[in-house]
This record gives sequence, structure tokens and C-alpha cells, in this order.
Amino acid sequence: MLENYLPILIFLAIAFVMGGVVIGMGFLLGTRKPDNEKLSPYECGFEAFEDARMKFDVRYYLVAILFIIFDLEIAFLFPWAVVLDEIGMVGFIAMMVFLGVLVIGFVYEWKKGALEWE
Amino acid sequence: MEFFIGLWEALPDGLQTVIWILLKIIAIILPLMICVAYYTYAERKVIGYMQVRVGPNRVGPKGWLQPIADAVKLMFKEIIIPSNANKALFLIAPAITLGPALAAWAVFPFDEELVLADINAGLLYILALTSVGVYGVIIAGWASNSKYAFLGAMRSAAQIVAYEIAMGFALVGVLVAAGSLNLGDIVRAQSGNGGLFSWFWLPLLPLFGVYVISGVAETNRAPFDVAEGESEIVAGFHIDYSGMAFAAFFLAEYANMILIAALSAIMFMGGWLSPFQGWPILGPLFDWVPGFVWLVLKTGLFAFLFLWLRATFPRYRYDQIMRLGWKVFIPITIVWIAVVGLAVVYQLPWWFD
Amino acid sequence: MTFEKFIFYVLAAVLIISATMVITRKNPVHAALSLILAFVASSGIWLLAEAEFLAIVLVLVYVGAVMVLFLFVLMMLDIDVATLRAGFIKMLPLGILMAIAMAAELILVVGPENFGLDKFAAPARHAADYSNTEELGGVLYTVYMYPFEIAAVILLVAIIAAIGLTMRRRPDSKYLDPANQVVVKRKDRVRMVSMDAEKG
Amino acid sequence: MIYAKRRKRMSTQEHNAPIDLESGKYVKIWQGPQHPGITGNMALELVLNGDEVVDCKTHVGYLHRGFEKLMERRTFIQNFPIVCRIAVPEPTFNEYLYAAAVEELAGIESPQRAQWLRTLNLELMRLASYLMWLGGIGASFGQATIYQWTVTHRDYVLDLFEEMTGARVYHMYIVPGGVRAGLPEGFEDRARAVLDGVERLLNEIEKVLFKNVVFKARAKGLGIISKEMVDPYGIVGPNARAAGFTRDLRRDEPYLVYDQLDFDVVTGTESDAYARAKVRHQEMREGIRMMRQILEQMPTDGPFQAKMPNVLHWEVPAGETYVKAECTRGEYGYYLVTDGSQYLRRVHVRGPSYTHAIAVMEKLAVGTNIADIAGLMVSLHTYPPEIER
Repeated sequence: MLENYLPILIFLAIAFVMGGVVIGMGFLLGTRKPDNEKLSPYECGFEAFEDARMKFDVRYYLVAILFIIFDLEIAFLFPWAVVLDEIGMVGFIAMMVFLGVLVIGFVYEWKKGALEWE
Repeated sequence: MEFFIGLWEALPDGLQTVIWILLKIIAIILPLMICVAYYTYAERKVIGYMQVRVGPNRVGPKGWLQPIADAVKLMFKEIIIPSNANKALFLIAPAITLGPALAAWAVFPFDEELVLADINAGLLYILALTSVGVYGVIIAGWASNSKYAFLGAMRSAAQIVAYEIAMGFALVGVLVAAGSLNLGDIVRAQSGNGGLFSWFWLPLLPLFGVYVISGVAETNRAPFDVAEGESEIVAGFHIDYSGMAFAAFFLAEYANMILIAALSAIMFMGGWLSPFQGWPILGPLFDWVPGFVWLVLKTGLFAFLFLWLRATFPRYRYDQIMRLGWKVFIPITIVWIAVVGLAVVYQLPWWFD
Repeated sequence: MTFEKFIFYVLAAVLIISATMVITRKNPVHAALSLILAFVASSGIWLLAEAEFLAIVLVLVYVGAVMVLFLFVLMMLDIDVATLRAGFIKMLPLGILMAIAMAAELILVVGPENFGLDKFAAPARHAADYSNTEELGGVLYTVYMYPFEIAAVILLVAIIAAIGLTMRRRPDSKYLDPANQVVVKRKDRVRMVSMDAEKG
Repeated sequence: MIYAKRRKRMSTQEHNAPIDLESGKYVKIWQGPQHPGITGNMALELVLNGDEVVDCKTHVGYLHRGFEKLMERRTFIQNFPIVCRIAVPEPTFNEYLYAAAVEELAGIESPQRAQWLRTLNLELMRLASYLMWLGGIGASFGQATIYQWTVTHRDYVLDLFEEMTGARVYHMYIVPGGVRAGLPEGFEDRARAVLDGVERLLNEIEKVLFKNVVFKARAKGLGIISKEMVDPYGIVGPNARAAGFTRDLRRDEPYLVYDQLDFDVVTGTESDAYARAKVRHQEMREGIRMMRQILEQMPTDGPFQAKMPNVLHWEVPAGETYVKAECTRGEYGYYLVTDGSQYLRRVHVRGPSYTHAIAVMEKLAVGTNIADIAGLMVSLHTYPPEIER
């Protein structure tokens, strides 16, 4: 099985090296005359008000947490999908119960308005 | 000549394998890069005609050399690193974006036997890689230390939250129908006497729609290009990038678009299969066409669709994408997975017997 | 040393170094990025053990979903490291005690007596078409159906807990329901008024 | 229940609390002057809570050229090349208003044919300006195709201007006493062809933009101008009409030949960005209808220029006047004071952009998403050069 992964390992290495090469080429060929004014940060033509590393109020914390939960659920679905024709009705019912429980959660969050992103 | 053959045979077995693999990788990456270059040209031409203008037509005959000129121009441009940016991360980000966009092609079957790494979990591998690609956007947005870039990164994260679940469910539907994670097997599962009606787009029509739309979102393309949002946050995460550092994002975006188009072709449109397979007259008539050609044609169809969408739609706001993903796509996909699951368990003709 | 072993040691080294960086880097964003690298390296090690499904799902779920949001929260919180370190010296003895206790437990449980190389034979190499995912699926939904359904309930509890803990309403927001927005017709918005001109 | 109540009270308190920038909860960000989502050159200083705008302050002055002062030092005829530069995309309204004000003070009556030509010129200008604006509303929501289409057709309208006046953008066609020239031969047919083209384009835009789900989702409910807001904020023109007011100077106090034309006043019921776009879209059709009537009814011969004194030594009697007209953005007025010399004593130009882009924008921006600022700004249809002149 592992021999199948050798090309992938090499491909991954080459792909990320390519990323480096592209940028390296930019440094090699491109002009490089930095000066203070050119490198100074600006915002729409002005100097920025403050540092951009700011505290940021994000509205979708809750949806993000729910997202992680559902992502885990999908991880459970993959093996099921592959073997469904072998495990038959038993497997199907097992997954429907699993999905049913999560659909209850989904309906609950919907009704609670957790998906309303204000 | 004989010298080279001798040299080749003198090499140890392991090295020979590695060199073979390297050659194959180059045979994938080089045409891909050319495709990316001419995809940008096609985009400008297609959208140009849709907008009643001609698009690039000055560099070379009919503008054919335009992408080359663009590439050369970008190469000689200065890469500006803003003074309060996080230098290392600022430069790593484009590489992180480009790497997965290329590496995903490792498991892609171009024809019946034409695949570099025929792994069982091929689809999972592609999913995992594309989900890593988003780090490029987020790191770029943070490392630039600019508020507009940061807003872009934030939106990018919101976008993943919005579409990835629906996309995952849609893929699960394909897996249920095909019974395998291997991309080649998924195509083989679609072969049948019905020609293009044997493909999965018909029984999985809702999932097909969800997947294509999520695919557009995944590649950050209009109408889901909120992370860039020209008129809103200027250019979003890559606002501070220039020269080749910007080009890396650009290459990655187009490589990803081609990848998503090709994946849609593989999973829903029968990959390299002929659309007339098993048909009485047309079937044998088109037998001589190599599978690779069909795959390219199908991929081109989706690639064109992406351009078409860009010219047609205004941009979604990202909370609207979230609503679309969670309140429309997830219910559709869950219901359809159950339907497909039942069809597979009862071996419903014509697709699942 | 075979090629596999070489890869293993490389990955193991990356894993250990990045794991160390997670707790030593001052910038929390760098620490989170190191954690991602650690996940990727451990995924590689799992792959070497032929657990391809788990390896890829680790990247998919943890790197692709959990850490994206984690990283994001870190980027936004703008954590003040100084306040975090304020009680460091005071708490140090307790911390060391806890660390020793945990290390001892770990060594007892996964020490060489239980998990030594002589206790476990190397896993048998599988053929190229061996599908780890199928093996997993074959038992997960039949033999281990009960724990599997328990997992669903745990996830449900997590959903409800998340909503209960973090749900907040904003009465002042100008949120618009997109569903109402898209059903608008022209006659809802525009009216033609025909009036006679006032001769001026 | 009690818990819910308390929570509600707490959050309203939070809302009423003044914005404390030091609290670390808010972020200040510049949008403009160099920003693709800003019309012209002006800056918005936005205070954000996450992605929600909690405060908006406008900064203008990037385009201040001191026209009103400059005009006091030039003779009446020398001012003509200046006034048209006040509002870049639609100079004709400035020309007309200045000419009309000077005529009124000097007691000159422009001939009937000139009045028709002026109306035609103004309506063509309105069409060209609306075309550009319609593209802008598409582009600000990320739909660049509409922009390319409308700009193409705007160019056809500019071609008509070139034939009519000799210039494409700054025509200087309407001069005191009348207009500079009559219509070239065959102009009517070419104008009709262009108008037909624009009408077809409007039908297409109706399908592509106004029936688009995404555009509806973005623009509907964005920046609602309530009926109560209209008068206190001095909102005029299509923005007020979209809120339900049937206010149109062409109808209420007709000038030129508008009282001889048959047209409808388009009003909306709820002035959000969608309604404002729709009202303007419909007004373009009305404009086309009007221009067809003008081309039909216009006298083809007769003088187009009244008899004028020597304009190089022109002394206008002392007096003051306020002349107004309905431009694309609403009521546009010129206030002129003369003291009997060759020069103006005082000029004031009252443009609708001033209130729309500053007071109204600052009010409407609060509570919206930062993604919608560009669309909101465009939907109000303001021209920064006209704010500060």
C-alpha cells in the first residue's frame, strides 16, 4: 500500500518547492529597491489608524463551532459510504439513526436561531 | 545514445523509480501551468465578449501571447514586503496556497490507466489538500498586517464554515453511489450502456448542483469572491502582495479552478467515458476518441461555467453564503444521501445495480 | 536504514520540534501554526502505519477545519502575553507537580512493558489495493454500532451545549432576512404616478 | 423568561453606550479616498465592530477647487468653461442653471427652439449620467458586466453629444441667450436609434440585474430612507421619490418645455438601495419617452440664440436670483448675486450630493455590514466634485 504513496510524497515536495521557486524567481529577477515610504503601511491612501492586529468581533463563532461538529460527522460518513453495499440494511439503519440524532441537533439549532447570523 | 542507456541501467533501482516519478510529475505540472496561463487568457476573452468588448488582442496574434507577457511582467516586478508585516509568514503564505493546488493532481486519473498515484483514499486526499490551501489565504491576511487583508482572511474563514459541510455531504453522496474513494473507481462505476445518462449527474442531480456551487465557493470565485471583494475590501487577503508573490496566489486560484472543474467531470460527468457509450449508432462512431479528450472537453465545460458565472452574478455577502450553505444546501444533501443510500441498499436499477 | 525508516525519523523529528514550538513560541499565532505542522507530521506517521483513512481525516478535520478556526480566534483575540505570564512563578510548583504526575501516568500506561516493540509485532504489509477505509467501515457500523450511536449522541450534546453557552442576540442589529429579500417584486418597490403638469 | 428579559435589557444598554474607541472592541478603518468602492474622491472613516459599521464619518475636500470664488473674478461669459466642471459626469445641468440665472438677471428671453434644444440636451445628459450610475450600482455589488454594457451605451450617447455640441464631456452648449448650435442633419434618426438601443439595454438589465437573486439579497433593505427622514435631511430627487414622495421639479415647477411633455413621475414605496436603483431605471425609460416626444415636436427652424449684448463687456444689472432644476440627483440650484458690474458678486451652488453624501450617508451607514458600504454609497448617487465644488 505504501508504495502508492511514494509519488505523492515526491509530488508534495515538488509542489511546495515550486511555490518557493516562484517567489524566489521574483526576488531573483525583480527589482529590489525598498525605501521607507514604499514599504510603509497605508490604508486607502492614508496612514492606518492603528495596528491591524486588532481584536475583532466575529459574528459566526457559534456557527463555526457547529461547523466543526458537522465536519466530524462527515468523517464518520466516508467509511460508511464506501462499504454501504456490503453492510446493507443494517449499516443503512445504523447511519440513519446517527444522522437522525444529528438532524435533531440541526433542527434544534435552526429553531433556536443559531443559524441566523445577525 | 547508448551511453545514456548504459548510464540509466547503471543507476540503482530506487533511483530509477524516483526519476520516473519525477518525469511523470513534470509531465503533469508543465501542461497544467500552460493550461493555467491560457485559462486566464480564456477568461479575459470570454468575459470580454460577454461584456461587449474584445479582450486582449495586442500581444501576439489575437493576443495569444498575452499570458506570457503577463508572466514576464510579473517576474520582473518588485516584491514589496510592507515594513510591519510578518516577513517569514508573508512569504510562506503564497507557497502554502500554491503547493496544495498543484499536489492535488497527484491522484487525478487522466484516463483508464493514466494516473500517477492510484491510492484508495484518492478523494479524501484531494479534500484534505484543498482544505489546507485556505491557510495560505488566512496567513497572508494576517501577515500583511493590514486591515483590509485581515478582513479578507476573516471572510475566507467564514466561507469555509459556510460551504465545506455541504460540499462534504455532496461528496459522500458520490461515494455512496460509487462505493469507493478511488477516483478511477468512481469513474468506472459510471460506465454503462446509457451513455451520458449512466453518469452520476442524473441520479445525484441535487448533489451535483451543490457540489458545483460549493466548488465555486472553494476557489474563491465570483459570486463567492468575498475574500477578495474588489469593490468592498479592495483585494482582500492579497492587497499587499506584488510581483511573483501575487502571481503565486493567482496561479493557485486558477489551478484550483481547473481542479474543481476536472473533479466535477470525474465525479458527476463520467470522467474519461464517452457520452455515447453503449448507444446504437453514435457509440461505435465515437469509439476512436481517446478518453483523455472527453475528460478535457468535460473539464472545459465546467471551466467555462466558472467564467460565465463571474460575468453574470453580483457578489454574495458572506453571511448570505452562510445562509445558503446551512439552510439550503445541508438539508438538500442530507435528504439526498438518505435517498441514494436506500437506492444502493435495494440496488435500484439503472445506476446502482 | 530503509527509506521508510528514514521518512519515519524525519517525520518524528518534525513532530517533536513542532510540538516543542507549540509551547515555547511567544506569539500564539506561531504556536498555532506549529501545532498544525505537528498534526501534519503525525498524519504522515499514521500513514506509515498504513492507517490511511485516519491519517487523511486528521488533516481534513483537524488541520482543515478545527485549526483554521482556532488560528482565527487567536489572530483576533490579540492575546496579551504579559497578563498570561503574571502568575507563572506563583503557579510553577503546582505546574511541575502536575507535569510529573502526568508524565508518570503516561510512562506507566504506554511504557515499554505494555507497548514495547517485543509486545507488538510490526504490522503486516498489505497489498496495494488494501483499503483501510473499507476495513474500518466494515466493522464500525455493524460490530461497533452501539459506540457509534453513542458518538452521535455526544455530538448532539456538543451542539446543544454550544448553543446554550454562546448564543446571544443582538436586538440592535439591522439584520435582514435574505429570504424576504429575494421574494421582492417590482410592484413592491416602484409605483408610477401620472399627474398633470402644472402650467408654470 | 426573566432571564431573557434581563438579557435583552443588558444588550440594549450596551447598544446605547457611547462608542469608546479605547475599549478595544472597535476598529477604525479608512475607506477612501483611494478605494474602488467610493464614488469620486472622498473618504469614509468607519468604526467597525467586527464587520458591522457602528459609526461613519465622512471626509471631503479632496476635490475642492474653489469654483464659487473663482467665478467672482471672471466675466459672465468667462465663467462658462468653469461651471460645467463642477459636476464631472453631468456638466450640462450646471451650464443650464448658470445660463438661466444670468438670463433672468439680465432680462434676456431665450427663443423657443433653444428651449427645446436645451431640454433635449439635459435629458440626454440625464440618460448618460444614469447609464454610468447603473453600471456603478452593478459594479459596487460585484457585477462588472453591467458596467461595461452601460458604459458602451453611454458612449453612444456621448457620440450624440459630439454631433450636437462638438464635445463629448464638457459641451459648453447652453450659453446665455440660447444654445450654440442647432441640430445637424439626420440627428433625429441617429438619436432615435441610440434611444432604441438604450431601451433594449434597459430591458436586458432588468433581467440580468433586477431579477437576480443575489442582487435582490444584497440591495433590498439596504440603507432604508424612511419617509420621516426625507425632509429633515433635505433628501431630494430619486432618493426622495423612492421613499414615496411624488416630488419632481420638472412636474411641480416646470421649466423649459417640460410642461409640454407627457411623462410620469416614478416613485417607490420603500427607499432601499433596490428601490432607488429601480426608480432610476424606470426614470431612464421615462427620459427616453420624453426625448422621443422632443424629437417629434421640436421646431426645426427659427433662431436658437437670442440677441445678446457684447458679452465681452457685459454688465448685468444688480439683483439676485435662485434658479433650480431637477438633475439626476434631485434639486440642483444656483444662487447668483450681481451688483451691476461685469463680475458676479456672489455665487452659491446647491447640489443634492452635499446632503446625500455627508449627512444621509453617515446616518445610513450605521448598522450595515462593511461589505455593503460601497453599494450604499453608490445607491445614493452622489458626486464628490459637486459636494465641495
